[in-house]
Amino acid sequence: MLEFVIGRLLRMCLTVVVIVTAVFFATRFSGNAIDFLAGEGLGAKDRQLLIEYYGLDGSYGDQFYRYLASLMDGNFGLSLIERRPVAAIFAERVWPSLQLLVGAVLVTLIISVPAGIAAAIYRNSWIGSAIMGAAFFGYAIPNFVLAILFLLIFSFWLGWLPSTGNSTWLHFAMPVIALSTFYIAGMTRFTRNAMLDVLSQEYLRTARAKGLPERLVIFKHALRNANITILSVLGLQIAGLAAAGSVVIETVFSWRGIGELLVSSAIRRDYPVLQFGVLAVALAVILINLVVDLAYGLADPRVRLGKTA
Amino acid sequence: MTDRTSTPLLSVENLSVSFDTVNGPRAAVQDLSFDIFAGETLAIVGESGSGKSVTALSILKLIEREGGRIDNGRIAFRRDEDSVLDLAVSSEAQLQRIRGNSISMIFQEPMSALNPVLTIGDQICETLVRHRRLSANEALREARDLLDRVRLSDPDRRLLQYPHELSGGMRQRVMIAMALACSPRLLIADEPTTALDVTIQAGILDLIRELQQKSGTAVIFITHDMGVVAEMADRVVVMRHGEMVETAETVALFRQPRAPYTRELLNAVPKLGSGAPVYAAAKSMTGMPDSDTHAGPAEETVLEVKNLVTRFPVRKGLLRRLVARVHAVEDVSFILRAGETLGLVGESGSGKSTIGRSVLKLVEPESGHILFGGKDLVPLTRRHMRPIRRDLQMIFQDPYASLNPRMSVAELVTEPLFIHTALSHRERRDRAAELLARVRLPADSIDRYPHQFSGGQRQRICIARALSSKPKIIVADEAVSALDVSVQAEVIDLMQELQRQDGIAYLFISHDIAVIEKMSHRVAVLDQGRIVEIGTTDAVLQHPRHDYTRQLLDAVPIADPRCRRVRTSVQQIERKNPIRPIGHKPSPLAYQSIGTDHRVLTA
Amino acid sequence: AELKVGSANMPPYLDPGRDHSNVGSQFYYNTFDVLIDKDAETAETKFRPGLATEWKLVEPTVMELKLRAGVLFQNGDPMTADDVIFSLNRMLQPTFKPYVVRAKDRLGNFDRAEKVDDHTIRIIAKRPEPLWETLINMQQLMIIPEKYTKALTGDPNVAEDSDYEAFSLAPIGTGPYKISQFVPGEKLVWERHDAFWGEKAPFDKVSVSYVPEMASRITALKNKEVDIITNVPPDQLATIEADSNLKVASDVTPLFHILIFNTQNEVMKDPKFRQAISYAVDRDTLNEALWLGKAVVPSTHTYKQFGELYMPELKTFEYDLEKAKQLLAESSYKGEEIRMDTSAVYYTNGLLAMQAIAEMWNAIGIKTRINVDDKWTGGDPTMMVRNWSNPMYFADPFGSFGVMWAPEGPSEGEGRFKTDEAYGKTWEKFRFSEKVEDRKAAYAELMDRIKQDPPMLVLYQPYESWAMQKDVQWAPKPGHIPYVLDFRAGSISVASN
Amino acid sequence: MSDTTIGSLRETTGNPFSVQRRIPGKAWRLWVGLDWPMRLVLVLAALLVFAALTAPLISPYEPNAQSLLLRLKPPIGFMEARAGHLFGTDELGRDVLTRCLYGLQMTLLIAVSGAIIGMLIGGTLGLLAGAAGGTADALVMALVDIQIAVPFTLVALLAVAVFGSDMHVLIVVLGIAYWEQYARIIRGEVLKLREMPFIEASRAAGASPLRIAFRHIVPNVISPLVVMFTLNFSNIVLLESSLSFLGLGLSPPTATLGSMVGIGRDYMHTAPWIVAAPALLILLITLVVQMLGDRLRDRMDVRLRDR
Ligand SMILES: Nc1ncnc2c1ncn2[C@@H]1O[C@H](COP(=O)(O)OP(=O)(O)OP(=O)(O)O)[C@@H](O)[C@H]1O
Ligand SMILES: Nc1ncnc2c1ncn2[C@@H]1O[C@H](COP(=O)(O)OP(=O)(O)OP(=O)(O)O)[C@@H](O)[C@H]1O
Ligand SMILES: [Mg+2]
Ligand SMILES: [Mg+2]
Repeated sequence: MLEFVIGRLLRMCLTVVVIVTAVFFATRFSGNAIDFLAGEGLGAKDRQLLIEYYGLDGSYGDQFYRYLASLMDGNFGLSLIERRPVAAIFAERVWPSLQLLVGAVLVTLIISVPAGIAAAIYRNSWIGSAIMGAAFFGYAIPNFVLAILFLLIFSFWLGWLPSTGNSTWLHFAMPVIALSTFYIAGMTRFTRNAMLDVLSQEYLRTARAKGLPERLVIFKHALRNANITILSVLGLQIAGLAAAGSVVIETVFSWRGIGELLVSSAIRRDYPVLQFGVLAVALAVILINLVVDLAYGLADPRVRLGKTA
Repeated sequence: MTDRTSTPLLSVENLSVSFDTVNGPRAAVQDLSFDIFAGETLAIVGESGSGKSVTALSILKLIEREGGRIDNGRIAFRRDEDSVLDLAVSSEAQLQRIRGNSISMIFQEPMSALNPVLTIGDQICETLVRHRRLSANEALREARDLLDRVRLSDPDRRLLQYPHELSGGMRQRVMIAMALACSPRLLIADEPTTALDVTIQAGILDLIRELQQKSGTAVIFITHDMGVVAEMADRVVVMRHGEMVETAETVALFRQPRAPYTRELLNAVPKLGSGAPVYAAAKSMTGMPDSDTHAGPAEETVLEVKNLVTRFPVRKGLLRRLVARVHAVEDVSFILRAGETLGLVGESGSGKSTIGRSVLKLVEPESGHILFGGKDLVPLTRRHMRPIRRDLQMIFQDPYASLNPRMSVAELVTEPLFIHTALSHRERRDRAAELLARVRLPADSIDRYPHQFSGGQRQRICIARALSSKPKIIVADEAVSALDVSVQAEVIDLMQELQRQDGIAYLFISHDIAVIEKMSHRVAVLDQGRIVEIGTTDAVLQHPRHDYTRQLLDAVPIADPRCRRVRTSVQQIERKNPIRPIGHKPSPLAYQSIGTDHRVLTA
Repeated sequence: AELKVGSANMPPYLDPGRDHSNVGSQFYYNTFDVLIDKDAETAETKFRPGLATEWKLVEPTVMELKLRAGVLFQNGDPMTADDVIFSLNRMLQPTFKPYVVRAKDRLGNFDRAEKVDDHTIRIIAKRPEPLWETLINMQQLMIIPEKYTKALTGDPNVAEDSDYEAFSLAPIGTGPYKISQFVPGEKLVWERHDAFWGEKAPFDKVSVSYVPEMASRITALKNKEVDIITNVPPDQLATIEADSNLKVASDVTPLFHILIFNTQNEVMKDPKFRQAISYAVDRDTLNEALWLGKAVVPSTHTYKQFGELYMPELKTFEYDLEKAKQLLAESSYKGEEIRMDTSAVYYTNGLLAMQAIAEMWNAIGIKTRINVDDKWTGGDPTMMVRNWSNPMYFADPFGSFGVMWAPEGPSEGEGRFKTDEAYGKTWEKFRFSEKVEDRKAAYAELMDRIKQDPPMLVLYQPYESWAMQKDVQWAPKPGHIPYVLDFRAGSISVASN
Repeated sequence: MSDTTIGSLRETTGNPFSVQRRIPGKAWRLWVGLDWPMRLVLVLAALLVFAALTAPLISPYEPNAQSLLLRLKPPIGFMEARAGHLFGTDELGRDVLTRCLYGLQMTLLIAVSGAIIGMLIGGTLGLLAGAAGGTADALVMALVDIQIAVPFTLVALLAVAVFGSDMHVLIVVLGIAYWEQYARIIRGEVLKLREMPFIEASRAAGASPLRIAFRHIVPNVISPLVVMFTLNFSNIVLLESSLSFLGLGLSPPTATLGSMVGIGRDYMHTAPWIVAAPALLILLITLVVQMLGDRLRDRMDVRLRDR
């Protein structure tokens, strides 16, 4: 087990190093930040002045070396645009993002797992068809269309829900649902398939032959097994959400989260913010994957992490 | 012990069960009637697909879950002296009270019948808590006792283990413990030993019998193995195509089968002790005697294996450290002559397949020599091996899995030709047609795909493929194990016929001693990677010298109720494993020769 | 009372000296004061005392200003002559590189500021300056506290670069509102500066939040989550006007949306070609279609606010399809693809206008490709055509055309515009002539040169709109530079009910 | 530009009718064997493909032709509608129906090529990882890790920044968006296949590693690939629209369904038809493709089951 965790951590370091390097050079090749920061109407001399001021001078190699050196000192740099520590910028954004993420994951689980189970059990009745039909639709709408539709219906026309900010729980309703619809749809379908697989297993016949009531058969014997498969996908979904999921939703609902920060810093070529962001997100994603893998090991006694790593 | 005068415990009357398929309803069981009395053992036999399992599931009314429907019939179960319940029309709630309580069931495949994510203890206790209303602690204590009763070692620890941590035999005993938890009045055992080794099977059968004697439970024993029937049953129901063809007392049935199908079934069963095949003069393809091979197989050695050792590493941890090794094949030597069949028997894990695969260099042996036509194959690289494969072919255990589902029969059968010869597409196709004719497959099978064939037909395709390059040696690894007895007999006949025609030498691997006896001229008995006894079939099986051989033979159920053996103690139920620590030096093997060609391991 | 604003933009930092963007300009006027203020109610230029109560030229190159007494910064420190000198000289003799860059194009003629006594200071120019008040009124010369700034980081007695950086995150001025919270790119909160020297601010608190999506902004307004929203595109005005609880305030902003041409690019080099594509743009139709006809399509680079120098009679930019075709035929254009760079959202209707113009050019046989990219390509030799804006930084042709198109100014500096000696001479006359007539004549000459060899095309002065709750009384003022959100006393009120 | 794209689309999809003519009996039998929802899906799919292929023939206007003074006119049947603009006009007075048809063509082209690229990259790497094992496997899995951990929008953004935002770049970007899903699935399949006895049987028959890879493994991973392909296809359509929302899609005036929705979103209050028409088309495409994919997967599962 310990060996497994250490192994994963090592792999994680490698991944992070590669990502940091790749992002560093990709950003440099994608254009000089000066042209995004202070571009308009700069003569060559002025341009050079600012390049030095922002520390964008020197070859890419030099810059990378400086970047690594300051990383070693635990210094992630100043935002080129805001001129304050990137860590501080991130600290402001983490909580709102986390709220959204956790909200979306919870809503996804709360809705999709029961829906998937129901769809599997009632696969031949209208209930199953209705659930799967809804899932198909949920999977087919671009989420910003959904988000703006929500906004128009519930805020603009009905005036029931606030449209911007995140101060009360009412603020969560629309962003969380708009964000999770796609995932709910995906997870419902996945849960159904996992459940169908399990439902045809022989140990369920054994459980029934023991005289267990259907409730126990489904929720104890079947669900525990389905959970294992569900868990493996859930990890990817959470990771996906954490990595990219919410920039669109954050923009529509003026939700100051990481997703929006990453995209806007990339658009404005705020390298230090971007680099830190990618680093942080990558770490988060890898950690989530690690946690899910550990959970997987706990949920499935056949997987002994330490032995198979 | 059986009281046939009183009312039956369970009486099935005119049961008909059908499945809805895309082509309309399909009857799986038709108009089936039988009775079973308290304390009695009733065997239901019949080939695969005859409706045995459907009947069993219908009794517990679990068949609807599988998509079936009870169309007709009564399943009268005597709950106590004066109340009889028709299970076919009972409510789900009533059934839930009966299932696992008064009627319980043991399923065929012990791994898939246990829930992989729940502990053994949990799965046993469930039944106790549900039907006997025990508290969690009481249930746990009771479960421990049950495990003890089925003679599972270290029951306290077992309670906390998961199914995958137990061997097949152990799991099957857990199933039995579970089934016995509430002292059922009727136990249905659906092929409870099919997946197990003979020695383990013998242990399990003993156990069931013993427990039944103690508690007077009635048992419905479902199997397709006539040997097991002979050993276990008081009465037999023979089924075919969902209908009962005959029912009788066991002894009477074996002595005087009335229905033709029963006779057929009994005849198809390979019987141990019926004698080994005799060498037949090899014939050429033209059917004319061939002077070269006339001298008989006893002279020309096609394969000589000397001191073969094959080991597999067991690795653990991040760095894949070598922690132990599986000594799958230890110092094995034998020779194989042209036109001869050498049978390899032994239990699961004894190294049979590994020998076969080592000989073909599908796994790399660690040391030893494999002399084929005088040439040592061991040092050859994969590339240098390839041309030689033309003469060394293999037939695999599972006929379906060993055929690529996406290739047509023509392509499959001629794959060795494609690889080893420069024949044109046309010529290969002609050869394929020829080969299919030889294994007696219809000519139109040539463009079909594996999933369109039955098990026996698929195995014929495999045989045709092995024959296509006219090999000198065919390694047949459990080539008939997956087949029904009647089909099995046909395939064995076919293989023998081909051997007579072409003078092929078989290395015939099986765990079924009766099949080995029927097929092999000589036999090697394997135990934990070592040959413990090797010699002519008659010598080894009629006059076994080694203890292990005896034990093995003793465990084989004999399809004759008159020879029912009485075992005093439950035999080995655990599987042995050949995993040894690194650096383990096996002691050198010494053999004692007994007569010509019969050697026995002494040390 | 609290006022809530939903803004389409939010700056990453707040420092009036360093900034000249249309985003930052919204916010400085509430927090900072200039020495010489201006009456914003009229388009006409009327200067009035700010932090200086009186000012006079003591020499053609020296202006002396008397400072207002008893002015307190929002952190409680009194404003002294030293603060003023510090503020001015940080721009006039800049060490901090962003100031260096910013000062050059408009403050180049100022040499330094000097303290005379505790209430008097002098500003010294290099050459006689016709635009003294106008320049001193600029956002860049707003007054900030010296001690506070220097003490922000490092040595409290030295102005390090990091002090200026820190200042732009926690800015302090003398204006009626103190910035109590500023989260860059996200949120700005003002609280009333109770010790303000002038009339006190009408709100206890004003909070501005960033709502980038148009639909979200309008929804937030309609849902009463905010009182005012900025940047309402013309296409959305009907929605707001249809709602009886809301209203709109609009104005043409003193800013031109323009197209710039790279005169040095191989394909664009021929002046005839640039003339042709200029003549081919039907700006009135653009106005009609995209701005409900309410934008102002000028004939030349001039604003009403220029007063005497307002010269609508010049015909620098015209629509003439026939002429366009003829010039195109005469030009060296050989069917090359013309890349049209535009940022995605920065200018209202910017992308739409680009597409419409592309179609107009296609119609006379020019191949186009629109390239949406937020990167500034004005200095890129491969740039051909790009949209841009020329804001009126101060009310003089120098404050708009002048800043951008001076010899060695930003445009020439970027290498896409080239001036010769003659241009330079005319420029000198326009910039430094003391007589308005001379400046006018020189400007007309410059415009003619632009017409003959166009480095740009002025499209229109956009019609910008703000929407608000019915009870809010606010409107953009004509005397301000573009986009200023003026919430000072007298500029805004909320009908109490 | 549009001419060449139509050409290539035709080439890749081929004439859908020629297949039927060759084996009318077989196709007809297949058709009869289907239930009605499936038939509906197939008819819809055929209609969509047909509309996309014939966009230049059936659309009433040029896709980029503007009439600036007829902007934002509603669809026929509403007040102020203009004759000839069935679905109304957009923010530059272009015909929404025409742009929908061209957008459909472009979107399908992008999604098909993107999904193919993803399949080729992911499939090859997955095959490599599964078949070769060892270092190759470790490398591919490390790449997968990286792909998962880096927000995709950033990859798209940087790629567009470095290479420009033309169609080819977009297709490649969308193609690599999901390669890791293919790689994971294929690797898993190959690992499973590697243990299948028929592989060993073929080796025993003397087959070379190359023959085993191409004759035995590749054909057996095709069906999971196809299923994956259909699922990814709809994901790519959605992703393209998200990129358009962020301003990272194709540059205007080229219409894709995604960019029409992404740009049109500002008009959801005032001119909802600009968004509604392409959004419904997106919905339709994704629904149809998903249903096809699901059905394919069910087919495959059945075959696996009766094994
Ligand atoms: N779920 C099902 N759906 C459709 N047909 C089924 C199903 N289960 C069983 N059958 C059919 O019912 C018939 C009887 O099957 P059953 O499982 O009882 O055979 P069996 O005698 O137990 O065979 P085996 O020895 O292989 O276990 C077979 O023809 C089988 O194909
Ligand atoms: N590839 C392998 N890696 C590690 N261990 C192996 C491998 N193949 C076989 N073994 C081990 O070698 C031993 C002998 O296996 P082998 O397959 O030869 O047995 P067998 O007699 O053919 O058994 P069965 O009847 O179950 O087929 C077993 O303990 C098995 O677990
Ligand atoms: Mg059965
Ligand atoms: Mg074996």
